Amino acid sequence: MLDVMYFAWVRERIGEPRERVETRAATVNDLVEELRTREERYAVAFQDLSALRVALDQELADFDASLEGVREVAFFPPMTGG
Amino acid sequence: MLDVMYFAWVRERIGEPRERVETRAATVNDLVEELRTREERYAVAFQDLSALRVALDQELADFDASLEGVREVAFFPPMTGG
Amino acid sequence: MTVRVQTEDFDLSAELADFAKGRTDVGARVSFTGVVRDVEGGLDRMEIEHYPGMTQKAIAAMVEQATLRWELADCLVIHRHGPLRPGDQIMMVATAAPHRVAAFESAEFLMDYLKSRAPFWKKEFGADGSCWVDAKDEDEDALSRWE
Amino acid sequence: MTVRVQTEDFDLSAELADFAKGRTDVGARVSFTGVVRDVEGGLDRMEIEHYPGMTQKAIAAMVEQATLRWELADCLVIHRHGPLRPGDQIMMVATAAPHRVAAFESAEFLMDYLKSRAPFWKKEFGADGSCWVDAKDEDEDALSRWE
Repeated sequence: MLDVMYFAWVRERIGEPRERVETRAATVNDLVEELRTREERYAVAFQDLSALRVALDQELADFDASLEGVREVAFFPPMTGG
Repeated sequence: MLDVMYFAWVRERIGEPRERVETRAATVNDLVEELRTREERYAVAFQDLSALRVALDQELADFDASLEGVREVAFFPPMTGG
Repeated sequence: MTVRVQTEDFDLSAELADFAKGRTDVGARVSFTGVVRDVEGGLDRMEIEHYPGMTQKAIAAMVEQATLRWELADCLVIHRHGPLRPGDQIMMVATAAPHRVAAFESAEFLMDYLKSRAPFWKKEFGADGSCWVDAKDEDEDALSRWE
Repeated sequence: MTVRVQTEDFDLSAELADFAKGRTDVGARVSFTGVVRDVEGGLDRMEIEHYPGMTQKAIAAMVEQATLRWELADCLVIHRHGPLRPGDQIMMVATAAPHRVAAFESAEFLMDYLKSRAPFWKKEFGADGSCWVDAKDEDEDALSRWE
């Protein structure tokens, strides 16, 4: 079980800020594939991964990173702080 | 007639902050030569020109600059503002 | 070293009044303040979303990096989230160091990382509707200076 | 654009409180404050001498150069002369610009020029007597960045 969080326009496309996801995905890419096939809104949100960033347990990570031991995954667009 | 001003350790070596100098020196270098031969304190102050800066009418200049039309000459060490 | 993430405004004057004051080993203090701009005159407000669990940690890690890289006497980062109007302060960074180069560079380093690596997202609301502010390539490029 | 050369202290907070405030075209404000350091613990005071007729003009010319080089909404330079104690403020620069890079770079440009081209000379007085502060090669070198 993973806590999956969405921010900014990813959150708007998915339609909710967070959800619990039952998955055996080994990597972030695997998780994205799983979500994409679920519902149209995921397919839309995850259409272009180059426009997305991912954090694992609140640390920036790559899409090929392993999900082993991870409890929280967050998807969001490139950050615009400052 | 020139107003000649001295700052920082140049002022301390010359012993006064400013004086009126009667001269026909064509350039700053000529003026320095003239002053050097006057008295020991000038020779000491102007010993090493690479350690000095000069301003003509309150603008930084080179030692080979012409004194034509100049009213105020200032000698001082490299500046330490900020 | 202080990091604050908050919705409330901050008083730059008050923050700087006591920042690294009275320390005789500090020769230079630099501050940066980011303000909401209304470039085309149509901006009603901006809303800044953030990732509560990650924001504070991410900024603290940047501050930690800065203290490893430069000799810093102190460092302060305040970043707001929530709704903001044109002219409102968004965030501030302050650095104090023995020398000016360290104070300037560390403040720029923090700004560059905050821009592209702190989990904030800006949405602008105007007469023509709303839109998320895109990250700029130049902001991403600015990070290469520190690598 | 404001330049002040004075013996009195200044209130950084008060100066910044109103600096370029309420302008919606200003996204970035940077301030730098220079403070008297007592590195080895033996400094009693510093005296800053300047060239009254030239100082204001020289600094104004630097500010002018900065406004030609960067898009600046405002710029403030205050530099003190006379006797100063460790921990006292020596000077400040503040810049306001649409973007952060212009605000940072113009403040650094002004600092680099003030260090080596504004007619100030510092003399330190301590337990071991007094001495004029030497100009540093690195400060002269810093100017090459802007040529």
